[in-house]
Amino acid sequence: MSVNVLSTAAAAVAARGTPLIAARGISKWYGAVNALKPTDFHVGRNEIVGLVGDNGAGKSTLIKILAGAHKPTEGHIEVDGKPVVLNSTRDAMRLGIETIYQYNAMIPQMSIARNIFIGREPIRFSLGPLRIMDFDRMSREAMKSVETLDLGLRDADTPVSDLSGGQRQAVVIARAMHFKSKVLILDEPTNHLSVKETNKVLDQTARLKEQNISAVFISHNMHHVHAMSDRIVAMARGHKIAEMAKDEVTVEDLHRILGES
Amino acid sequence: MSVNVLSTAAAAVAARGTPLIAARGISKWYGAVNALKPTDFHVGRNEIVGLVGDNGAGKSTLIKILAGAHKPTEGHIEVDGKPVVLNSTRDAMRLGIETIYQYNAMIPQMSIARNIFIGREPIRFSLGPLRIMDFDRMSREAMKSVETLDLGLRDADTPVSDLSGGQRQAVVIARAMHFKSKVLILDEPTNHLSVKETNKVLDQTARLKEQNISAVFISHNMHHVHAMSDRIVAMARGHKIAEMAKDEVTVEDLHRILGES
Amino acid sequence: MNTAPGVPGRRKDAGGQAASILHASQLSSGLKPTSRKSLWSKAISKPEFSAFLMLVAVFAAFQLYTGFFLSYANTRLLLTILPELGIVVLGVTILMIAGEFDLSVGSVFALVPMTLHALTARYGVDPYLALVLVLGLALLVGYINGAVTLSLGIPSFITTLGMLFVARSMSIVAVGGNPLALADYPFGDVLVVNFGYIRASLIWYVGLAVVLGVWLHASDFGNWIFATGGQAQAAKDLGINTRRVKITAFMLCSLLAGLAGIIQMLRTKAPLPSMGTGLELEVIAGAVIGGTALTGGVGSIIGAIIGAILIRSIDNGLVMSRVNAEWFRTALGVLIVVSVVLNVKAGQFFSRRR
Amino acid sequence: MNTAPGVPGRRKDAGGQAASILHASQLSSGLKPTSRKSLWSKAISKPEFSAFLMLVAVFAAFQLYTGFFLSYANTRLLLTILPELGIVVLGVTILMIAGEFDLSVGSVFALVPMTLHALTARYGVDPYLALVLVLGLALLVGYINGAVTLSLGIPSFITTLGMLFVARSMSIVAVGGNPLALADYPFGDVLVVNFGYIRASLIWYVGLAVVLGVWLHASDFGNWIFATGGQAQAAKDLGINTRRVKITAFMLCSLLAGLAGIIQMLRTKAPLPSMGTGLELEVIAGAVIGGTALTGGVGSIIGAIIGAILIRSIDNGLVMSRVNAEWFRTALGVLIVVSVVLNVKAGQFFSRRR
Amino acid sequence: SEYRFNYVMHSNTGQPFWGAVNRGMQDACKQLNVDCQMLFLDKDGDIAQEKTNLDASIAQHVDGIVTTIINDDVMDESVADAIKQGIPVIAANVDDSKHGAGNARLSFIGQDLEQAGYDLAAEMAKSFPDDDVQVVVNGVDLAQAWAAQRTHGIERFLQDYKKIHKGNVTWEVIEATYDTPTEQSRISAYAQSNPNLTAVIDVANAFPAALAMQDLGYAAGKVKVGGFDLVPPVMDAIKSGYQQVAVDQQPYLQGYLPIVQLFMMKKYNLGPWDVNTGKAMVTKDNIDAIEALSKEGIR
Ligand SMILES: Nc1ncnc2c1ncn2[C@@H]1O[C@H](COP(=O)(O)OP(=O)(O)OP(=O)(O)O)[C@@H](O)[C@H]1O
Ligand SMILES: Nc1ncnc2c1ncn2[C@@H]1O[C@H](COP(=O)(O)OP(=O)(O)OP(=O)(O)O)[C@@H](O)[C@H]1O
Ligand SMILES: [Mg+2]
Ligand SMILES: [Mg+2]
Repeated sequence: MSVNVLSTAAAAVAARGTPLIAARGISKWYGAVNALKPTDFHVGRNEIVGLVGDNGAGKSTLIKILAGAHKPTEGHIEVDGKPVVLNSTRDAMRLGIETIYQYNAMIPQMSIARNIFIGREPIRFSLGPLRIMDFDRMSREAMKSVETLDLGLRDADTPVSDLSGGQRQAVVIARAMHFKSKVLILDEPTNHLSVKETNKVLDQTARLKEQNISAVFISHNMHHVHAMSDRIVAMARGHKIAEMAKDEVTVEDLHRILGES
Repeated sequence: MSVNVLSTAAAAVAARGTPLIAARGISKWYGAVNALKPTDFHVGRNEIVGLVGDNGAGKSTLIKILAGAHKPTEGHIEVDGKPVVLNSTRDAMRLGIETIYQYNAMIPQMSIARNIFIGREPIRFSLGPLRIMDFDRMSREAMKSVETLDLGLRDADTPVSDLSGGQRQAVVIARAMHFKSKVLILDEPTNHLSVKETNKVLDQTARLKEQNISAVFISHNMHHVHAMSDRIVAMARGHKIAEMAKDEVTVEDLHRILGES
Repeated sequence: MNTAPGVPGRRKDAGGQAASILHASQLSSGLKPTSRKSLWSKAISKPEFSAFLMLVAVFAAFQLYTGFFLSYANTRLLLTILPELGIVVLGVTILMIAGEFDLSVGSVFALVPMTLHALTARYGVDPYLALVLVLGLALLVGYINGAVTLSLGIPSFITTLGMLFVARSMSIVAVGGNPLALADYPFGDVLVVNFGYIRASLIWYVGLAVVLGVWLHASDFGNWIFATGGQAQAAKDLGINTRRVKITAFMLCSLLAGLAGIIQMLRTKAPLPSMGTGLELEVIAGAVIGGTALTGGVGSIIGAIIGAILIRSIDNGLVMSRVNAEWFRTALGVLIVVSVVLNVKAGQFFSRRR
Repeated sequence: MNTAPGVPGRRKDAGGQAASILHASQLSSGLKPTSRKSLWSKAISKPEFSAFLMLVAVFAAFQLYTGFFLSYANTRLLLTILPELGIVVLGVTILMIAGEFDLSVGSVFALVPMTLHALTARYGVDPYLALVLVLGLALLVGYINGAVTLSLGIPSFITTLGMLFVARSMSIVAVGGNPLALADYPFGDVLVVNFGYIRASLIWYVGLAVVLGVWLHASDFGNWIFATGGQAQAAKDLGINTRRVKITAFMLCSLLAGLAGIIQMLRTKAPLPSMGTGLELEVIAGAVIGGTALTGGVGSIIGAIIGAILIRSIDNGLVMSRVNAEWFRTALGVLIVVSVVLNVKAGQFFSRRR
Repeated sequence: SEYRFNYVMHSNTGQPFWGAVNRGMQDACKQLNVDCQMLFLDKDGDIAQEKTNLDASIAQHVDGIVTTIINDDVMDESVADAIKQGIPVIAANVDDSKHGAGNARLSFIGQDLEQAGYDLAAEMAKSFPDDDVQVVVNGVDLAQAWAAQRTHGIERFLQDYKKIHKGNVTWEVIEATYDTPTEQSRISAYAQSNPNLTAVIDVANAFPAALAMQDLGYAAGKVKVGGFDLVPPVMDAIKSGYQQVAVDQQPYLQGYLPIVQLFMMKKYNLGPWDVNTGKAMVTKDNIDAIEALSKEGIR
């Protein structure tokens, strides 16, 4: 198998029609650091895209641009084929792009329910600018979302700092699923997680497709990436260096590609 | 293969003679949380012991006791067959037990050289209580240790916050190797690391034995644990639930044991 | 530096907030089997509960020792002076929850009423118009504090230390050389009229506390304040405009300090540009005693109220106890430390039991 | 809250120190190709360098504007009053690097000389013995600050706020009602004798700065101070007795504050229990202007010196510039903020160039 | 003890002046066997806290109150209230500017601040040269009433003086604080940028100004220095010739006499009476006699 499988992947895209989101020639400079060279990237409907690469390859940078957390230096984003400008993560969320960041995804002091709804609090009633949150609904819906993930959590008022790492990742996933996003971006969601909890997170991710949610899955564990993804994109030093359908490669191929890069 | 392979492992111990370090019936309560039930654990000469288990199983608790960072509630530690009391991590380091903690292993604002020598600074000369560090020696020896790991680092004065995750782990390993410890404890050393950097860390760990250093290797990646270890100990809810020689189990067995625990 | 007291039920991690995320895995058993706690056990595990206990203990001790402390006359006095400190503590507590400091409240406490005084007494501006103008001034000061801090990326400790000097100086400029008599303020009664046992200012204080309590604890914006102070990066990633949240908190803090200053000026009928000197430390102490974390993300309005009451009562109770003047501040200092210690210990004690 | 300024060359992470560990992987390209920087480019990338530039700029501006600022007489004055503030800033800087605060320095600045005065003038204790006793007292105060903070787990902000009151009160108790004339101190000359252009206190200051500079930046204990303030848990795990480090820093801080107070009393021959009121904020401002992080782990002795000089010079230069009394504090406040901003910006500018 | 008296004042405990007042009060209380408490403030001149302390004393039903009336309006209500409740209140140290007409206090024991400022400036003017006179007034902190009143008195004199003086009379008010090094730095800076300075008049202890002149290397008396209150460093400054005048208002008496008066009023129903504790000008000529008393904390 050759590293240069971009054409095959392109064919796959065509088969799936207009991608859900696409990045066209985006690049990113942080001051003097060119973290991302001009790159194309897309996520199709009902597709899980694996994103792999060395530390500092630009994976997080790429997905932060898709998530609206950073602005690209060049290039633009398209959603459903239409160019969009994402001025904040809120814009991206509104368009159905939900992200689980590699670090700091939650406010540890706050409860599960509050964490799920931060920035999108259900409002019971408003008195002018004072919008009172609907606590009942928050607890209820938070529990409902969390229960589907089968975590043994019974109280949505538990502060997140009381949860295990796996439980936290599950809550973040529940958050994304609750808002019926179209694309869920997971940046190394299984770090620090045990075999059991990792399996749960992988399970939940795999089940996203049942709900018609696409995903981007970033991990340094090639077994996981290979198991989860339909298509895999490899990056190195800010470049996309390979793009391949899952069936075209083995875990060992992936190791080799990354080992050589 | 049955989970209950303790006897086989015991035989292995006998073969290797007095263990380098051994924990006899140690347990640990944090307030009302019984993080570790009375447990025996040992590391032999020239042996890498894998330690696996669920999140919260008590792995970090166990090794923190061996490292002198926590005191056991019950039980005691033996080094070379002799009971010892570890009042601080310094005591353990003096006995040749070096640890790479799961979190916060370094001071990010400080240079590589200073980080390597924290607490064991080489002294050029003393004026009474004022002990002046030997900066030249620190830089020189830091570079020498770091170079053996082949990291492309050329300046020991670089602050650690400027290093990549893999480079950091390598510096920590260099620290442990520099002080010619007898046992190196690595608590999830490959988290957040890319395939390439993970491979480097695994390589370095494997080479420890060449220098007559034993190790305890904690990870949630069963492939890594299996590849690295001579013997594997599994824990669940504060108990040791299995102990097996590496040749007796496959990666799949490990997954099964942990999945069922 | 050093995390805040009064966060019972959670282990203290050396690395602070970020560490509590890091230690995710260590905490997996943190979810107690009794997840459905009774309301009571939930209540007693809150830091405000131990602050409240402190309050009861202090009150009982002073009453037993002096025999006067809880008398009609003295409680009346306490309720008269409480709102002026209490309103400022409300603002500072909210700002600290959002993760920032304000050392300039003491100066704003003078600047706003002094400007009001100058506008009306010296320039004959209509009192209502002047009131609107000076409240606008308070908001402007808060905005400058926030904008300078956030845009230039310097600690709010420094920005507001600068503002402490500037606003104090401005309040002296405002009243100018020769002291003028206080003008008549038609809204004076609304703010401070004496009903016998209480004054209007107490009603304002309670009203503000209720509104701000609802806003902070039950509104979406309040949620954002906690999120911003708790983990700014996460809040930002979740689409919260943390800059807006912080600037709002800075502005609210200045506004409340200014309002409290106006209340004090109208009550004492003394337009003195030295008003509120040193108030900043008292106010931060009140917030911290009430369980607000110096590191942001933790705190409550009830705590702010209890903290303000404690600060005022300790001072008054010591006067009542006829403590020798020379030793007075020794007692004050010790009591402040003791109340925070009891607060922390009580919090730990109750959280261990749940 | 809000990370400190003047840490050029490293990205500011929202989560502060812990975050900079977390973001390990994001930083992998942080290692610049030019790892072997020249000494010069290394020097200009330090926060102290920009503080030094600030100093030069401020001096030049005042000199050009007033024509007197750098005169013999005025520099002599500045060098006379500098050590008393500067010595306190040294101690507070080291304590802040170790990750803790001290608000009680202003009170200790009075307590120690007042006790010395009382022991000698009132009780006729031998001056040398008295000196030993009061320096012991300073150490005790620092020990109490540290032990209470660390053993009870409350923020040093609160502990030392309590001590601020207690120590001030004690210094009033010490001098009692009737002011006594200063006793004769045989060691007075050693501390403050006037050599014409400079005083002995300046030599002490420079000597202390050199010794502490070497201790902090070149000794093993200094290494532990930075480690403790930078990441306490990691330092502890590496076998550093962080409790001992912090308590030592607290004790040193009180000792230096007390010594500075003695120097001031001997120089002015004025045993006033009000000495040093409000000093704490001035001192912390000096430390921060000199590049010390409010969050610990970052700072330097050179920065502490520059910060102290700036605080003293700004005040003096403004009077020379004939700034109107009413506007004086406005100018002071603005200059403090401006100097920190320039500090940060200069730091960023130079670190970008390296 | 028979009675409980509270002394409610406006300063913080750091001022030696108030140490002497406290000492006078304690002595009187010991001699008369009454229970006395002096209530200091956390912040110098914090009128809101002083009023609070006054109200707390009333709530405590003490038998008599001494207070300083540092503002013409703020204390009126509370004082009237106390007297209505049968608690005698007398003023000390600072009185209402309209005296008995402005406040219900029964009597006043102390010094007229504004007048004292006027008198100090007048005393200093005796040594001013015939040609141009340039004066700097250290108003300490004009936000505080006592400082502002003394400053006002000084300025009133200088205005009068300007009319009669042959040469030009100019003056400027600065706030140099009373923190020794800060004041020294600011006065010194001012003197350097005004080389023709004639005098420094300080509304508090003037010794930092004297120290500034000394450290500048000026000859003693080149710049005249005057201020208030007698503490050891002020006496040193007068003896060294760097300070010319200090106004002594006999703080011991301001502590002693009000207690005696309250005691007389309670015990024997005697009426209140005013006392002027003086505006004694202390100069090099009379310093020695006074120093002896000062050492005992009586002057
Ligand atoms: N906010 C930032 N400011 C400056 N440089 C940054 C920033 N974020 C990332 N970088 C740099 O950009 C490059 C790409 O980083 P990025 O986080 O995208 O890598 P990554 O592929 O996600 O790596 P990892 O697998 O370690 O998470 C790195 O060199 C990093 O140092
Ligand atoms: N300092 C502490 N105080 C209180 N409880 C603690 C502390 N450290 C750990 N625990 C608890 O002890 C239990 C064991 O934790 P430990 O860190 O040993 O697990 P672990 O096996 O290392 O898990 P992981 O794989 O997630 O690192 C957990 O329930 C944890 O919450
Ligand atoms: Mg990443
Ligand atoms: Mg662990």
